[in-house]
Amino acid sequence: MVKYFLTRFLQFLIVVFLSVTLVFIIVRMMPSDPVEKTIAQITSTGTFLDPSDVEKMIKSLREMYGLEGSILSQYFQTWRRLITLNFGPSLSFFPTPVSSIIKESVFWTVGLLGVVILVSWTIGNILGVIAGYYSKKLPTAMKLLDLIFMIIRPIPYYILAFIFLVLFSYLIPAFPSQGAYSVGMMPGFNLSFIIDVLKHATLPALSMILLQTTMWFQSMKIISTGVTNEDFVIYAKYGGISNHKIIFRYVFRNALLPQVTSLSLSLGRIFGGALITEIVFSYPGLGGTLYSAIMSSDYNLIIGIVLFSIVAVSLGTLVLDFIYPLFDPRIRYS
Amino acid sequence: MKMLIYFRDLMSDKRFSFGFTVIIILTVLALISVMSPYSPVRWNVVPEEKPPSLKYLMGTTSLGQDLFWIVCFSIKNSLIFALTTAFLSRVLAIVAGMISGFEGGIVDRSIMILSDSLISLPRVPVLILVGAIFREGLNLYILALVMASLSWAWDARVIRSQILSLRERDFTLTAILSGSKSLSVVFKEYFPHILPIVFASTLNNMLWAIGIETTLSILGLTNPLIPTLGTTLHWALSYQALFLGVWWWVFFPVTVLILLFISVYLLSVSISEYLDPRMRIQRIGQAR
Amino acid sequence: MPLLEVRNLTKIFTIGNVFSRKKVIAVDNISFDVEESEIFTIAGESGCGKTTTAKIILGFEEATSGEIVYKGKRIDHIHHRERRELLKEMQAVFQNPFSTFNPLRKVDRYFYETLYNLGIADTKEKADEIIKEKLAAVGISFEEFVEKYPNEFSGGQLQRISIARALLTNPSILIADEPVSMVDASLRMSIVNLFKDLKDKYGVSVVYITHDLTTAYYISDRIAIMFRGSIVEIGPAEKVLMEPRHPYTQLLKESVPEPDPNRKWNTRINLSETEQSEYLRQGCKFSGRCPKAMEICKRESPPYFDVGGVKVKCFLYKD
Amino acid sequence: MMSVEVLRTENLKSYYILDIFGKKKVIKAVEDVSISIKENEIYGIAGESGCGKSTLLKAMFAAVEPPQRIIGGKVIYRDNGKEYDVYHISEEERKKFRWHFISYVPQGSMSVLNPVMKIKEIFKDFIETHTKGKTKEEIYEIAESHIRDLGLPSGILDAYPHQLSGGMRQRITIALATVLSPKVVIADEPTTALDVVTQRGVIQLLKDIQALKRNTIIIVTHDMGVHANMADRIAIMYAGRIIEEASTEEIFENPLHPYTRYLIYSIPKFGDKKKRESAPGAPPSLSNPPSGCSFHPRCPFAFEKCREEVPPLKEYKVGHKVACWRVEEGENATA
Repeated sequence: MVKYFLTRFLQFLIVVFLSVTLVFIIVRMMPSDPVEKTIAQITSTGTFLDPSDVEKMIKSLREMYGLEGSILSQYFQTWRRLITLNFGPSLSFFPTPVSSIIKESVFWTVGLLGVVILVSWTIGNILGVIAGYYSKKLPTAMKLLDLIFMIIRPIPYYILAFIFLVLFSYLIPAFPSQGAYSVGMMPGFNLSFIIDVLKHATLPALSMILLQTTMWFQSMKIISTGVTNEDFVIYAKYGGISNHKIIFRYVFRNALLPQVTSLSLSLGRIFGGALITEIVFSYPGLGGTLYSAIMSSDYNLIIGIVLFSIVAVSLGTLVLDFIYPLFDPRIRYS
Repeated sequence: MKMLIYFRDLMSDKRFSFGFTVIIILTVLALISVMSPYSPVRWNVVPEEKPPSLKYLMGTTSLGQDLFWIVCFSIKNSLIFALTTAFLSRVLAIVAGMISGFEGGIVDRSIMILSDSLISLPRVPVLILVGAIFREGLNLYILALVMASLSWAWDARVIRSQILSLRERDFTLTAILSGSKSLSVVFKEYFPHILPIVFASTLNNMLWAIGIETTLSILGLTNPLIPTLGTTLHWALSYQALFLGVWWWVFFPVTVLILLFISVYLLSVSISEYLDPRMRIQRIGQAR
Repeated sequence: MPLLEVRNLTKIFTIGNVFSRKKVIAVDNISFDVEESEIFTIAGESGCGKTTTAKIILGFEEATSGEIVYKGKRIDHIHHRERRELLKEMQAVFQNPFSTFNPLRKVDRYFYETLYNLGIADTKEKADEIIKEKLAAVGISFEEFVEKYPNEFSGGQLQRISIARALLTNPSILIADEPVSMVDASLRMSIVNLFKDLKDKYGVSVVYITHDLTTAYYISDRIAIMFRGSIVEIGPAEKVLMEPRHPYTQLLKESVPEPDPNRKWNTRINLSETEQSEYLRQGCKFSGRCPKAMEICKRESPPYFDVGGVKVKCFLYKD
Repeated sequence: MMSVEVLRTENLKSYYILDIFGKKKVIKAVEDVSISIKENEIYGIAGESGCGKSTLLKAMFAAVEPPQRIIGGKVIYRDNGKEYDVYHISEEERKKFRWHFISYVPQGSMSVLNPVMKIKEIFKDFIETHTKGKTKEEIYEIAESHIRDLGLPSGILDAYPHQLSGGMRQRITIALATVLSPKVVIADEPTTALDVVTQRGVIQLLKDIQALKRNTIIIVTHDMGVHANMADRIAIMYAGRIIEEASTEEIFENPLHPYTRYLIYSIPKFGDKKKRESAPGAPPSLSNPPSGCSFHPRCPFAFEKCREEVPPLKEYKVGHKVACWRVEEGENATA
């Protein structure tokens, strides 16, 4: 057990180390000087700047980007910023620090993603285990579901979200097209605000839930078809044990193990999907914020969000891995 | 002759025959792009914003381009891009997986640590970062290389575990007893078992590649002058095509994308089922 | 000079990862010789180390310590090229004929590869000639053999084919790991007899690895009984199996169900529930279950005692 | 004989009908099998892999799932003096016979116990299905007393399957199959893949159960040594048919069918090194069995009639049935 936790924790540290290094390298490869780019951007908006002010600004910007000093000290600088969660000020919302922008948006992303994962994983797995158990003679309704899921499954997040947006916001204006709540609404714990938030979250959540449900459904179907052919399931059938008991106590509980592993491995992908979906619906989570940062070339914010995402996803994976032994007695008792 | 039998078997699977037909149609569209009367990067070659008609099959854009030909170019570029990415990442996956599985020891452990990290790495933010950093400088080949180097890990793992289990099978020993060298064992003995995984994962990798490319392009993070299904949508959206009623500018690329995704996916599902070694062994026995 | 000598062979497997390592002694300091034109049996239950021993002899596993000597020359730690040369002298047959050959490749490919790779034949005609000869020796015709996948044969046929492949190089010694345990009952003896013929007609030595004491008795000249990594008794098969000295050998022999309804078992046995603890046990590994265990057995590992030409690893024979 | 019949089959036929990419393949695994099994006996079925013996067991246990099908014939259970034609009652009724009347011990395999459940939970599921209105504690009590009766350590109920050795798992499976004292226990190769010492322990357990519960055990194995040690009567199966049936002593002392003779005489014994011969050739494929007597291509005594007609299973001596034209001819000659 202890061995298992230690291994996973080590893995977590390695992932964070490697990916932060990767991000550092990518940022270093920026073809144009980000400082000059920023200055150019500011001057292009027509703001007049005194040449000496520009000089000062360049110096402070270089410090902020960690471009001062040797490569090695720049690299350590990146780590220091990550550990202290101090990514410097945002350029587009100057002088708000990047960390407080992230803090605000992460709430929306975590909320949306949490609901989506919980709902889609549950529905997908339950439908999947039934389809897998009866795969030899699938009921017609299941066959239809299987077909529909097979068609939806390969569609990328952006396209599906976009189709939802066009269908349910423009053609049939049933849901708002952007934001997390209506402009002018005062955030607070009251019914009208909550309804408003739910209304705004419906389309992004639905499009993600639909895609992920198909994903969990398909893999659960394949896994539980396999488990259904295992000796212990066949033997339980021989014992006359009722189908629903076999499905949930025998097939489901065993097929769940790879699905938990799979969830922890797919967390990165699911998170990526959420970013993209948020961009489509201009949802003010990390994705939406990232998009506006891209649009305004706010590199500080971009790097901050990317680094934060990597650590957050790795942490999520770590937590899931830590929960895993609850499902598998073979690890619990080794 | 053998290929023909395989093909006939596969065509009896409805999923395969649908996917195959659509892919053939899309490939034909991609091929006829060479016959296009207009260069894809020139604007204002046809009247603007004409709805679909016999003359302009998919209508024209606000940029004065014939959407049909743009879509043909886009399919070509998207397919080439997807194939390049898939090919590069397959090469990485096969090499890494085979070395890892066959060598073992420290080499294996390092490769596995690297691939485990890549698997749990959220790729979308990293790719968005790459896009944001390089912007227009990001041509399709560089993007393919970046994406390939981010997407080999999972399949390398699968290939490695296959090799590990194949290594334990007695036929590996028989091959060695027959005087075969390591490399020939890998290629003659293991490759036929690994092929189905490689095949199915190539198609899945293509799907992922097109999906990401489209997303990055729509966000304006790639070179918008290269016509792909993503950049076409990027232009349409930045010209507010839907608000202005130029619906076809959005409708056709999206439809083609969806068809492409579904057909490639169906091909991958049906082929990997068909190539599954257990099924193949059954068929071999049944041939006599 | 014996054909093959195994001297003080030990194999320790380390399982686990960086955080916790467990050592399992799979083979524990065993020594034996195989003479020319002899059938030597290594018998024991699963997990006794017999297959590991075979793999080490064949060079598929590396020994932790000890030596393997073939015709007076050490063959552990030899170079790839020498190992390939050695294949002409030493070949092997495995337990499951269906996993001996790759199910996705035609069986005859292995035959041509053996002949070409090891430089025994250089033309197709020459190769075909050798293959026909070897197939005839195991009773398979060339026509029913060529261009077929493994699952187009029955298990018995395929095991014969596996033996024919091993014979292509005219080896002096054949390592046969449980060669009949997966073969149908009605065909088993025909394969066992094949090994006997190889020895009698061609002077091939066979290391016959098995859990089946009756076939071991039937074909072997000498036998070693293994238990949890050690050889507990070694000597002429007739003596070891007709008058087993070691309590484990006695239990093993008694447990073989005899095909004779008048000789049903009338004693009861106790099973060991903890295989792991037997591997790690100090002293004699069988002492936990042995009906004749003494105080010393639990403390010290017994040495070999010579009892009428049989070496027994048991304190009962101390005097 | 005073013994009462508990289960019989009448001309039972069961095939596998496979469809591989549009090509149909029929495997005739059980052909025309009529056997009658008595109360309180151990009935052995011997035959090599692919002779249809496992298929026959599944048909007798009434657990037939596609691609296996019952093509013809009957399986009759006799419970409390009443006969039930199991393929003419509903699935629900069939299930009621399980574990009370008939139960099944699968091959000595490692995987019949659900890996994520404790042994006692597995027992609970099986017991609960066939008993009504018992509390959890009562059910655990049934399981525990049964385990104790069989001389197995009761602490094992709190273990997970992966914590047990292979031999222990197989004995737990046997305990699980017999927990409700079924009248008939069907055991399919219960000792295959076990080591000889463990095998002996498992056979000992099966015999103990039979002595304790006085029920019927139908055991299938290819190992004639196991049959000699356990069975009261033995049926020899070849290519889907029963070709010989007699008491164990009779089969071993006076085998009549050439195949049975090969089977018995080819087994080497300690203290006897005389040459043993296997039957020539190889077992036939069940999808394309030979005409006439299916053993004729391998039989050194085969003559014209053997190639043309299937010999009937006939009783030539009290309690000794054989399906062989040579025996029939010999009988005619002496008559």
